[in-house]
Amino acid sequence: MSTVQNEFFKKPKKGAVLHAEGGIHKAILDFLRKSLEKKCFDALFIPVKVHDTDSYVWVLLKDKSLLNEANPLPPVISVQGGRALSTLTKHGEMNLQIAAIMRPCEIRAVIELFKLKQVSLNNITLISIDCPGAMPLSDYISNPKEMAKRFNNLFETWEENESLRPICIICHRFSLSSLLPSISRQSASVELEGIDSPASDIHIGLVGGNGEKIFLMPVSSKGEEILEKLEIATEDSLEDWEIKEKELRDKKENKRKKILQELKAKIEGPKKFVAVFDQCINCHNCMRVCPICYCRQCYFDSKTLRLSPEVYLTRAKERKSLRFPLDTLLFHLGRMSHMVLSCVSCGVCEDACPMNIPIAQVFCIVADQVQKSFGYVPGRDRREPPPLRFFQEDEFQEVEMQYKKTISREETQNA
Amino acid sequence: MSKKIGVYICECGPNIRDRINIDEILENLSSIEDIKVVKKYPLLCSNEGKKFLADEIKNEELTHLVIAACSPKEHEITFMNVCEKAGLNPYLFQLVNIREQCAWIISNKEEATRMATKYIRAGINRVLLHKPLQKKELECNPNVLIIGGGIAGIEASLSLASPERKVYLVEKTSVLGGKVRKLSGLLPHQGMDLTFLQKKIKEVENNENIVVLTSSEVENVRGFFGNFEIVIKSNRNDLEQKEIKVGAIIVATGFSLFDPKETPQYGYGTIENVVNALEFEEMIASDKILLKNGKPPKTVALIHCVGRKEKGYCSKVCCLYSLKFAQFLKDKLSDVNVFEFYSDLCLPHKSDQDYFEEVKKKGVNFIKANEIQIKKSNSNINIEYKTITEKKGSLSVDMVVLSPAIIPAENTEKLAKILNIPLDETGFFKEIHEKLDPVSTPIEGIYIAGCASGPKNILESVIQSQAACGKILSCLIPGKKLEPEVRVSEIVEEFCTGCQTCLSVCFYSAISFDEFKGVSVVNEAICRGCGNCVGSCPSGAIRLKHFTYPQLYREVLEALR
Amino acid sequence: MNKEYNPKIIGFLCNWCAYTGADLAGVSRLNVPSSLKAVRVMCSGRVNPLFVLKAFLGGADGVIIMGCHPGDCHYQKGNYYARRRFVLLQKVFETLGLDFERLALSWVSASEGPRFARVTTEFSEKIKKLGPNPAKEEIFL
Amino acid sequence: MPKVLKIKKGVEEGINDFLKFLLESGKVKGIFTLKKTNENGAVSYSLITHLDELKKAVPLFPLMPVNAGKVLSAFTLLEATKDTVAAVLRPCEIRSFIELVKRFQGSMENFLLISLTCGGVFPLKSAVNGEVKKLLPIYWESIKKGNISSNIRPTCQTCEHFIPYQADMTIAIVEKKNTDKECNIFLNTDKGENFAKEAPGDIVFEEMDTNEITELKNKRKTQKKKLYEELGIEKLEFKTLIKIFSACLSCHACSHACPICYCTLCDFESKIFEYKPSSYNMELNQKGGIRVPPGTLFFHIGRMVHMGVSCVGCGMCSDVCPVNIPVSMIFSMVGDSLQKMFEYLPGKDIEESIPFGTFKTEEFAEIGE
Repeated sequence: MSTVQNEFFKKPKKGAVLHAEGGIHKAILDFLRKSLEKKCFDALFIPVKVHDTDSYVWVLLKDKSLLNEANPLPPVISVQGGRALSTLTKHGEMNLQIAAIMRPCEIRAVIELFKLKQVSLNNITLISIDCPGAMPLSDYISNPKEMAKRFNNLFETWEENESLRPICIICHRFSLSSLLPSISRQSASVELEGIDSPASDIHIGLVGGNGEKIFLMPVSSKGEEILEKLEIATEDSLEDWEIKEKELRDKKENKRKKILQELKAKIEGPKKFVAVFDQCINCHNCMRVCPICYCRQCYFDSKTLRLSPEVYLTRAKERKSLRFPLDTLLFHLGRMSHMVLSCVSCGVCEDACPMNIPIAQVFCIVADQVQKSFGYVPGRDRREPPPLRFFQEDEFQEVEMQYKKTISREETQNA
Repeated sequence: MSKKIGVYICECGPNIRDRINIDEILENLSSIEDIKVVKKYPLLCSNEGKKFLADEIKNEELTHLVIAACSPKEHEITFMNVCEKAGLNPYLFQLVNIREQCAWIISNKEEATRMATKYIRAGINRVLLHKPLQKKELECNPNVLIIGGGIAGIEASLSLASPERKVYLVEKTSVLGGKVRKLSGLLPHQGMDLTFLQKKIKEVENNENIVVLTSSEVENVRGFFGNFEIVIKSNRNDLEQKEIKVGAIIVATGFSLFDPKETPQYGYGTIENVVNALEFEEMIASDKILLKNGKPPKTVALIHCVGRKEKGYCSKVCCLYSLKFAQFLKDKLSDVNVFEFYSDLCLPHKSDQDYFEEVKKKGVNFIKANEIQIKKSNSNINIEYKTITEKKGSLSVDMVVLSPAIIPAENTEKLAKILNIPLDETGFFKEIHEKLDPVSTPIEGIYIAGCASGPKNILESVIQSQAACGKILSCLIPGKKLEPEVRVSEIVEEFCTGCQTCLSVCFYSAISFDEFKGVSVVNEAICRGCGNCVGSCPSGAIRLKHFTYPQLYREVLEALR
Repeated sequence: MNKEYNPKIIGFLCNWCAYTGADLAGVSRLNVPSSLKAVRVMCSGRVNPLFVLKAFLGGADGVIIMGCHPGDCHYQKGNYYARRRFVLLQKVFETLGLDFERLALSWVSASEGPRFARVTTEFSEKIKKLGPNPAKEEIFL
Repeated sequence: MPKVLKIKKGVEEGINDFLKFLLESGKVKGIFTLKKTNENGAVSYSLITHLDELKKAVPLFPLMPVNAGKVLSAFTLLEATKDTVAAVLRPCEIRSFIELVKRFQGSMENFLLISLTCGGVFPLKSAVNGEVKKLLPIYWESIKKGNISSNIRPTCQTCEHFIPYQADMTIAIVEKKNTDKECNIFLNTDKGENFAKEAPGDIVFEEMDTNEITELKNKRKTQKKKLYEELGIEKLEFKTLIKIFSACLSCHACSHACPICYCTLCDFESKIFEYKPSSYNMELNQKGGIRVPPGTLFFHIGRMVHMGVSCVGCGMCSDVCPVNIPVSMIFSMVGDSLQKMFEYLPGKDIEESIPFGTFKTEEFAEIGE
């Protein structure tokens, strides 16, 4: 089956370049405030700092004064935006127009959940931002001020920085390109009429702005309407951003190849793989924070897996000893098989792991392979169905066992 | 199908009309979606009102009904019946109380109107979450088990037995008649004749609808009102067991006598010629009032209240039968001296006072005394006592008759466990209410009669067994089906973790544990719908129909608006 | 505290005693604070502590559970459990420094209309003194 | 005077000998105990059935990868084990197992419960970077001195229930100075005695050194006060609560690591507590903003209400919290006051019924009057 095409369509050629004297955060917030005042939206969905703490939480806000503590791009991903938006909308939309501003990986999670009917986007406008990455949650918690400082420096240089989360260092989907449908959508089952189905409606480019300007660009027709309503002319050239974005992406993709190779070597083969997870305590945090793991009750937590003491003892006797809690590896591999096609490599699982298992990186390696072979990029396209929802008759024949001939030979012999 | 709610506000004559601005409410409500009609009506509980409602339900094709009127205590049932007749499930209806708890308590009209609106909104939002509940009908078994073949049990058997109602009369001794059979006779002023008991026992034995099981005891009881399954064990041999099915149970296990040996100061069992009341009754019955040495007694002391202090209650009947004894002695034996040692006289019935005077006239001495000590003194018995005026006295007699307290029959505790009904602090069976509901127990279909619930005389015992029968005859009608409560608890199996907390908090043992599935199970026929199990379940695995979490929480939310 | 402030109080009333008592208060035209919003439950034992907690965090200024006097429970013993669960929640509140005075439990029999009026009025006054529940404004709950 | 099995070896070696004896003699079919999983000091509970594997056993290793009470419950959830199994648990782990058994989530039948006078354990994190290996010597030093070892989990530093309640055997550690010379195993029950028969070492009669214990108890009491102040939880209030739980991700890791939270599906994760659009609307209109996911405080307080009376303060919740909320300290604080009120010590006595399943008519009489 053909591999993913890297061309994208409908990438906006023009947009609005806003100057950010007070820093990019202020610029973005001003834009959002304006959109509230102009009644483009009734409410915003955005991370807000909890008063006199350093913690960021998702807040759905109407009251503009709350924007003062808001941060469209906080140093950490606390709750994954996809998970947050699904808790907000999974039981149907409110009678409100809501704008949600998120990192690309969060937007892509939203789209995956949308396909899985865990998010309703009817009244939601998705705004994506160029993402310089995020700081490891535990580092931030133990030293918020310092980590915040390091994070904010990133906006000028966009040089990758060792204090970033490993998964962010190798992230090549930090910008709009990962949020646009590819021309050859690998779906036989959906008709392509009016293929205006990018992941986000409006994108905010930061790369190439050196922290002095932001690039505001409509992506979907909905986005266009909103910018019009806001009387924001989208006539400026986006070249600076485009060039820098491409440059950065290529750089990151190379880096990614290199690092993943090394990583692969570290985990390949059953022994090594087991070693990676041998510290797992089965707390299932990774699954609980994962935006794609939306099940109320995870199969691997259900009591259906319980066996009688005798069985355990015999199992123990066979291998001289039996580790408890049981089936840690089964859990990780099982979870992988459930969600890896939709894994957006947001890294929250790694952040949440009390044993610092590089789980996001491991999943990233696998996701890369699997998603490639299906030509699927999770969350780039609202209409692209999850690969396991459809099939093509002529695909993957290479995996079929070639037994016909051998049998026929035997048959001839018998004859 | 889309929801069509009808909201009707009752003016309740002037009661609501004058104190709440109904039109304003109608105004506010009309905007709410799902609402088909909002109307007011002068008096909904009137016949015209009920007809009006029925027509509305039909004509407007209402799927849900909200009535804002008086307290559900007043007319919930009334309106539920209207719904049923009009073909709307009565549980898709909510009665909002804007009279007692709104109009009548808030003097300021605006305030009251605001409040009423809130309540009605809550009602509307709640009714949207209601589920139609189906009435259940249970076949019921009209037969009755009566435990105890004393006078109470016999009386009950006779009043209940009929061609369509079998009665099982279980008696642990080998004969019917209980304690009464041991008596020499009734109280003289009530007509001595005891043959009525023999007559009744005959009747019982001849009644083909009464199955008498003597020398038997109840071993196990399963089930609930209308459908009890009983295991009866013969106490002649353990292997002999019998399974019967009944719809109701009467506990008429009677009483035992306090053992005077527990109060050694009376010398019972250690001193010759100190006897207890029942022994003396037998003497009278056999007409042999004699001392151990075969001579008739010259001086007899009758001692009341033996064990009253220990037990803490008055046994009610002793005073009168002691008077009876005194009269007997006086009548049968010439020149006998009789002394009654009492601490308080209990003469409850109207004719008792005269009887007391009459006995007194016969020259019986009454001594109000306490701290009685009975000692052996050579050939005689010496009684030392203290009068209420703290005067020490002593008296030498040759016979002493003790009136021991009436105490619960043995095995009362065991039976209480088997039946799952409570005992009171004195150890007798506990009535739901001593005065207002004296023969019912917390378990529907199980009733108490006679001394099982405390000391009573024959009259009271008979009255009680007739009362118990009344209860049964009125609700356990042959051929009629039972309608158990439908607003009961149900287990959501996938959430149940099997910790069995609910079992421990249910007083009706309506919940059992399914070992195979590993989850709790509610027996809807027994459950009364109190919801205590729901309050106790940490897993949120129990749902109380019609009072579910979402329904109640909806009300709370509306209140916080 | 300005006079205007009329607290929001949730009352969980058991069907057999408290609710009837409340009705009686109405029948005898007693003054009951309009701050109280009654929610009828079959038995005080039905009131799961989470109800009360949810109401409190939902911004209720006060929550009061009312049931039959001990020993008079229509369902025998439900109110004893209600009491246990109540003290449990109250203790949690106390330990966490939340004003547990916003929670109350009171026994009112079917015949105690005046008592119902008195208890609710007193509670309402107490809540007024405490002022609005901080949870009302808090968005970071 | 209690019987003691005295083995003339360092306590760690001694206990391994004893376990070896149990397995060899066939007195038990398997042994639940901590086992090294890798070289940087990660350990995990294992059911060991073979002597080779027993060599890797580290029963006294000061880490709690998971609360073993939960493990034993999982092991015996369907039915009791028919073969006898020995389990080496810390006091709080036994207590949680007992609490679970009370709730029919497991069975104690055919278990030989071996416990120790507990010196506390290190935070799980310290196993990640192999830090724990450096800490070990310090740990045993301070235990010998009868001090609270620095760097152990705050919960452990403040734990006063370090003497096991229902163990058949108790390995004396905190109150014995000469742990590196001898291993003393107190035989608390007849069962314990039977299993100790023919064991290496000799049976003697000895009292546990109570002064040492009370001393340590007091030290931990004072430490508790200190830590409460440091964490600012000794005097909580609404605002501080918001602050403490501000970082919460509502990942509910705490409840899933908690041995007492045994529900198949947590009430707070069930559909019933999920906000519907109407609820969001209402709260948004009232406050102008609403945190998503909502109900953080509701979850935590609600959980306290559910399991507070049975909280054994094992500290797992804090260990697994990705944002370092002192969950365990707060919960055990609440737990303490609840347990005092109900005069209930979780896991002390299997016969004692859970406060929710019972009541006394005369209790709390002042309330409601």
